[in-house]
Amino acid sequence: MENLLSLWQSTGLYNFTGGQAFMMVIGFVLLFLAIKKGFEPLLLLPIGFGAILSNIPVAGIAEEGGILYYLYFGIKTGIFPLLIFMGVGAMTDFGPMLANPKTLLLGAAAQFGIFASLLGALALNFVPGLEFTLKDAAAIGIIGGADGPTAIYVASKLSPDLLGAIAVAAYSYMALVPLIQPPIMRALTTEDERKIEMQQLRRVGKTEKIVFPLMLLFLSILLLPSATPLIGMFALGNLMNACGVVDRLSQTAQNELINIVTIFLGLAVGSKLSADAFLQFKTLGILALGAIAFAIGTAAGVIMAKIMNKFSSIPINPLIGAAGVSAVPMAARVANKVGLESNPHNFLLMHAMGPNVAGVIGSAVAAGVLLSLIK
Amino acid sequence: MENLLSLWQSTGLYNFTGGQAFMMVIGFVLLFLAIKKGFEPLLLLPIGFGAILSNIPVAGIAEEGGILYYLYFGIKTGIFPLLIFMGVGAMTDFGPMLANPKTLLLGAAAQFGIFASLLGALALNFVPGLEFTLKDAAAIGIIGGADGPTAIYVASKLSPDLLGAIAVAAYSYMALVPLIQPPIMRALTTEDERKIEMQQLRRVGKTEKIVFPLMLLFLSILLLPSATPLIGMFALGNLMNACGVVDRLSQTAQNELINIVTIFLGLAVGSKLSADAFLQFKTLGILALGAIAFAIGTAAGVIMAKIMNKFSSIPINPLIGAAGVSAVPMAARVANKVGLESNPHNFLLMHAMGPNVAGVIGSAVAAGVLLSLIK
Amino acid sequence: MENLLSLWQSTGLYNFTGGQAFMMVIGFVLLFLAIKKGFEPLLLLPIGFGAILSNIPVAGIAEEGGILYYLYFGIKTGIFPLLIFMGVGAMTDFGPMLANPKTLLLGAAAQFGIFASLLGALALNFVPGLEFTLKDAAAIGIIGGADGPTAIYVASKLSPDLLGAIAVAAYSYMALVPLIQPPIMRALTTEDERKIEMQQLRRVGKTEKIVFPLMLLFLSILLLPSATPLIGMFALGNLMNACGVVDRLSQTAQNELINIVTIFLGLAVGSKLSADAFLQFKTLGILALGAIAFAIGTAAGVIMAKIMNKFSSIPINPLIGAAGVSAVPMAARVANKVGLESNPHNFLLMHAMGPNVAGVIGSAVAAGVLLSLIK
Amino acid sequence: MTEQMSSGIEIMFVGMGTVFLFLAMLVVTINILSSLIQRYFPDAHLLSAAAREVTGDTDKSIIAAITGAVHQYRNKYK
Amino acid sequence: MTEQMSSGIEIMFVGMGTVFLFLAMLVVTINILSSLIQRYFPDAHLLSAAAREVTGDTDKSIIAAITGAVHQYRNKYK
Amino acid sequence: MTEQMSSGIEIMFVGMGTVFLFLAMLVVTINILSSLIQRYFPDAHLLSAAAREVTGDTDKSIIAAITGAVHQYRNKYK
Ligand code: NA
Ligand code: NA
Ligand code: NA
Repeated sequence: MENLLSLWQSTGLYNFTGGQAFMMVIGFVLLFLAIKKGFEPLLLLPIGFGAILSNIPVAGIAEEGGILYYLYFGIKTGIFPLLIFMGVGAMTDFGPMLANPKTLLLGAAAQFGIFASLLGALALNFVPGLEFTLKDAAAIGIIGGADGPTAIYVASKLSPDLLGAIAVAAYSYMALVPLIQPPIMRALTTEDERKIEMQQLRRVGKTEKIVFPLMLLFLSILLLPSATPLIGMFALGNLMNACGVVDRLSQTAQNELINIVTIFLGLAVGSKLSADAFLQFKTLGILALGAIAFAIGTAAGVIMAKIMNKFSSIPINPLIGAAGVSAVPMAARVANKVGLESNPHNFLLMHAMGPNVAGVIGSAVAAGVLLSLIK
Repeated sequence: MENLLSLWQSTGLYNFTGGQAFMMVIGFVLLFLAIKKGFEPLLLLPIGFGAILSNIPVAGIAEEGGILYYLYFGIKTGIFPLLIFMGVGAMTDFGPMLANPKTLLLGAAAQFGIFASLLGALALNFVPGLEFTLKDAAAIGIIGGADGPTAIYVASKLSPDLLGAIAVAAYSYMALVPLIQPPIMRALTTEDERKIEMQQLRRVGKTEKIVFPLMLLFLSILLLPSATPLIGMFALGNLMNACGVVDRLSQTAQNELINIVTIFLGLAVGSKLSADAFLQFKTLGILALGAIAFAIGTAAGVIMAKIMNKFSSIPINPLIGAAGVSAVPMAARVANKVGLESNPHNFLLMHAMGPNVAGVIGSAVAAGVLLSLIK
Repeated sequence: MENLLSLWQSTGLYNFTGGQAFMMVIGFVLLFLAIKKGFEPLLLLPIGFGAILSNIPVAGIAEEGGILYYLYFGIKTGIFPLLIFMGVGAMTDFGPMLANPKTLLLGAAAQFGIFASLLGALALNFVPGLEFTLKDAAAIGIIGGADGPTAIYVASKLSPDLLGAIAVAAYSYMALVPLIQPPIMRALTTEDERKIEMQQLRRVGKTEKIVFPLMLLFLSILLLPSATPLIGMFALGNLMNACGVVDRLSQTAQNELINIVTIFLGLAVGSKLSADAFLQFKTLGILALGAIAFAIGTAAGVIMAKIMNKFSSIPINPLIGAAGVSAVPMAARVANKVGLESNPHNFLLMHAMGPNVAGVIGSAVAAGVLLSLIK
Repeated sequence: MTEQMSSGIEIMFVGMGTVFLFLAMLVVTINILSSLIQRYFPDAHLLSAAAREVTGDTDKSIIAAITGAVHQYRNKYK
Repeated sequence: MTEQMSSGIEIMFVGMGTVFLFLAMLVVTINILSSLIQRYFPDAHLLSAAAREVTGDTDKSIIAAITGAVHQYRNKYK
Repeated sequence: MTEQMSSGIEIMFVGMGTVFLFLAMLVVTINILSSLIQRYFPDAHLLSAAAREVTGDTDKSIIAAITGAVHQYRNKYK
C-alpha cells in the first residue's frame, strides 16, 4: 500500500508543474517544426527532444546524474560547437569566394545585424521588467550571425542561461530565411538591379584552396586571437578537406563525428530549455531581436552590394549581398531564387556562395570581438 | 641484477592469484562462447576480453589510471547503456506492433519473469551463506527482462558489484533463447494451438510510426518518470529513424555510434568481472535465477496468449507469447521456427515481432518501477 | 577609445613572444611536410595544426578552458594511444608472420635501436647544458620503436614534457624510412645476399589467426604485465578482425573510431609543442638520437638476419631484417624495393611483413620493460 | 515470512500491475490514435502503394541486379 | 543615454570596424596570394583541365551509368 | 662511469634479453600451436581453397568488373 502510494507520488501526473508542462509543449512545437515543416531538423529535432526530456518531473535527466547533465559538459567546455565548426569547415568549398574575393565585404556588411540587435537588447532595458546585461545583449546579438555553432559557442561563454532561447532562435530564423529575406531584398532593389548577370567565376586551383585556411588562421592570430578557437577549428576542417592527403579524417569529420556531436549538442542545448530560464519576458525580447537581427543583416548586405556596384566596373547583383548573413547554404539559394524570378537565365547560386561563406567568417570575427571586449 | 629481480617480481607468473587466474578462464570461456558458439558476440567478446584485461596482475588496467577504469564512467553515469538504447530504438520497427496492438499485452505478461526471480532472489536468503539485499534482488530480477542495456542500466544504479555477473547472465541467456524456450513452448501448447494461422498484418503508415514514440514517451512521463531515461532515449532513436528527416543522425546512431559504445560498454562491463565480486556463491544464485526468469517469462507470455485467445475473436497463436520476453529478434525467430515445425506454411515471424518489441518497452517499464520503488 | 585600446592590446601582434612565433613556424613546417612531402599526413597534419593553435597568444587554446586542454586528457589517461593501437591491431594481418615465425626474431633484434638511443641519451648528459633523467632517456629511446602510439603512450607516462618532440621525431623518422634505411641496408649486405629469393609462404588458416592474439596476450600476461595495456588493446583489435563474428565492431575500430581519435590525438600532441618545452637544446638531442635509433635498429635487424641465415637451412634475405623496426608498412615496402633493385623478380613484400608486424610487438614489449623498470 | 519478502511480494504486485496498466493504456492510445490518423491524416504513401507495385517492376529489376553486384563486391572486399 | 548604451555603441563601431578591417585585409591578402600562386605555382590540374574535358568522355559515361545505378541502390536500400 | 649510465646499461641488457626471450617464446608457442591446429583443427576453408580457385573464375570476373566500376565511382565522387 505504501509502495502504491509512493509510486503514485512518483508519477509525472502528481509532480507536474505548469512551467514544465509548458516547456514540453515548446519541445513538441520544435519537433513539429523540425519534422513537418523541415525547420533545420538536424538540430531542432534533438533540441526539441532534449527540451522534453529535461522538463520531465522527478526523472532529473538534466540534473547531476542524468545523461543530459553530462552531455552539457561538451557545450560548457566549447568542445561540441568547435567540433561541429570543424566539420562545417570540412564541408565548405571556398572556391567561389576565392574566385571573387570582393564578395567578402558583403559578408562583412551583413554582420551589422549582430551589433544592431546588441544595441536593441540594451535599448530594451528601458522597457520595465526587462533587464539585459551587456553579456546578455552580446549573446543575443550573435543570433544575427546566422550561424548555429558560433551562436552556441558565444552564448555558452557569455550568457549560458539564455543559451536555450538563443540557439532555438538562431536555428529557427535560419530555417525561416526563405520567408524573412525575399521581401527585404525586393524592397531594397529595383527590377533592373535584380536582373544583373554576373561574370562566370574562374576555376580556383588546389594550391589556393590549401593556402586559404592557413592565411585565414594567420590573419586571425595576428588581429583577433579571441576568434581563433572558432576560426582555427574551421580552418582545420577546411584544410583537411582541401589538402587531399587526409581524406579519411576529413570524411569522418564531416560525417560520423559531426553527426555524433550534433545529437549530443542538440540534446544538451535542449537541456537548457528549462521553465525557469525560458518562461520569461526576456525570451520574447530575444525572439524579436533575433528577427530584427536577420532583417538588418540582410538589408546591410544588400545595401553594401549596391554601394560596391557604384564603385566597381564588374557588375554585382545586389541580391547576393543578402547571402552575407551566412545561413549556409539557405541564404545563397534564396538569392538564386529571387534572381530567377526577375531573370530566368540568371543563376546566382555560385556567386552567392562567396558572400555566404564569407558570412561565416564574418560572424566568427564578430564573435571574437565580443568575446574579447566583454568580460 | 636488481633490475632482473625487480623484473621477475613484476611478472604475471610471480603475482598471479588463484582468483585472477580463474576469472581469466571465465573470460576465455566467454570469448569461446562468443566466437565459436556465436553467443551474442558483439557484447560477449568485449566483455570476455575486458574480464581478462581487468584480472591481469600488476597491470591495473581496471584501476585508477587504467583505460578500463575510465571507460567505466560511461556505465556509472548511465551514458553507455542509454546510447545503446537510442541506437536500438533507431533500429526498431514498431510497424508489426502498431498493426496489432493487442500483442503489447504479451510483452507485459512476459515481464513476470522479472518479478518472479526478484522474489526468488529474496527467497535464496534462506539459504545459509547467501545474502541478497532488495537492491540486489531487483538487479538480478531484471535479467528476466531479456534486454542487455536495460539490465546494465538498472544493475549499475542498484547493485554495481553484481553488474558483471548480471550482464553476463543476461547476454548468455539471450543467446540461449533457442534452447531455453522451445521445450517450455511445446509443453504449454497443444499441436492444434501451434498450428493456428494468424491474419495478415495491415501496413502501418509513416504518420503512425512518427506519433508512436512520442506517445510512448508521453505516457511514460505521465505514469512513470523513472523509466523516462530509458524510454526517452529509445523513443528518440525510434523517432529519428521514423521521421525520415534526420537520416544521417539515425544512421550514425545505429551504426558507428552504437558500435563505438558497444566496444566501450563491453570492456567496461568486463572490468566488473573481478574475482572478489564474481567468485562468490552469489554468482551461482544469479545464474540459476536468470535461467528461471527466462523460463517463467516465456511461460507467462505463452499462457497470456492462451488466455487472450479465449476472449478474442481474432485467433492468436500462443507461440508468439514467448516472444514477449524481448531478446529481439531471437525470441521472435524461435516462435517462427517452432510454429513452422507444426505447420510448414505458418510464418509467425512478423506477428511475433509485435510482442517482441513490446517486451523491450515492458522491461523498461519494469525497470522504472524498480528504480522508483527501491532506493 | 578604451575599447579600441583594449582590442589592440588583445591582438596577437601586441602579445606575440618570439618563442610562440618560432613554434608556429615549426607547426607550419610540419603542415608542409605532411601536405607537400606526404610525411605521415594523418598524424603530422593535426600535430602541426595543434602546434599552431596552442601557441596563439591570449587565446589560451591549450590552457584550462581551451579545447586542446580537454583533448589532452585522452593522452594523459592513455585512452587515445590505446584506442589507436586497437584500431591498428584490427588492421594488422599476422598471416605472413605466422607462416614464418622465425622472422619474429628480426623484430626483436631491431629493438636494439631503442636501448642504444636510451644509452645515447644518458651519454649526452656529459655534454654541458644537456640533462636527461633516466625517464627522459627511456622516452627518447622509444622513438627507435618506430611505432607512433607506443611512443606517445610511453612518453606520456615517463616524460610528458618531451612528448611533443618525441612524437614529432617518431612520425618524421617513420616518414623518412625510405631515405634512412636503404644506405644502411646496402652497406651491410652483399649483392648476392640481396638477391636471395625466399620460399613462398604457406597460407595461414583462420583458427591460427584467432588463436594468435590470445596467445600473444597470454604470454604478455605471464611475462610482462606492464606491456598488457598496449598488447591487450592491440590483441583485442586483432581478435575482433580475425574472429569474423564482430565485423561491425572491427570495421568501426579501424575506420571511424581510429579516425576520430587520430584527429584528437594529433591536436593534443601538438598542444605539447610549446616554446618552453620545445625550444631547448634537448630537442636537438632528441632529434639526433631518434635518427640514430632508427639507423641502429635497421642495422641490428639486418645483422640478425645475416646471423640467422648462417644457422638456417631455409634462406632468409637479410633485407627483410630492416623491416623489423616496424614503421608498418613503410619498412616492408622499403625492403621490397631494395630487393627489386638487385633482383627484379624478387618480391620480398610479404616476407618483410612478418618482421614488420613483429617489430610492433617487439616495441610494445620494450615499452613494457621500460615502464616496469623505470619509475 | 520476513519483512523483506513481504515487500518483495508487494513490489511484484505493484510492478506487474504497473507494467500491465502501462501497456494496456498504450494499447488503448494506439487504437485511438491509429484510427484518428487513418481517418484524418492518411498516408499518401500507403494509398498509392498498390499503384506503385504495378509500375515499379522495371526499376526493381535494375536495382536487384545492381544490388546483387554491389553485395558480392562488398562481401568480398569489405 | 546610459553608460551601458554608450559602451554598446562603442562596441558596435569597434566591432563593425574590426569585421570590415579583417575581411578587407583578407581580400587584399587573397588577391596578392592568388596572383602569386597563379603565376609561380600554377596547378597542373587546371592547366590540363581543358585537355581532359575532351578525352574524358568515355570515362564519364561509364561513371555516369554506374553512379546512377549506385544512387538508385542507395536511395532505395539505405 | 656514472651510476645512471651503469643502470642504463643494465636496462639495455635486461630489456633486449626480455624482448628476445618474449619473441623467442612466441616463436616456440606459434610453432607448437600451429602444428596442433593444422593437425587437429584444419580449416575447411584452406582445404577447399584449391577447389574454389578452379571454379571461382566466373564470380571473380563479375566482381572484378563491378569493383573497377565502383572504384572509379568512389575515386571520382567521394
Ligand atoms: Na554570419
Ligand atoms: Na523484456
Ligand atoms: Na618496433
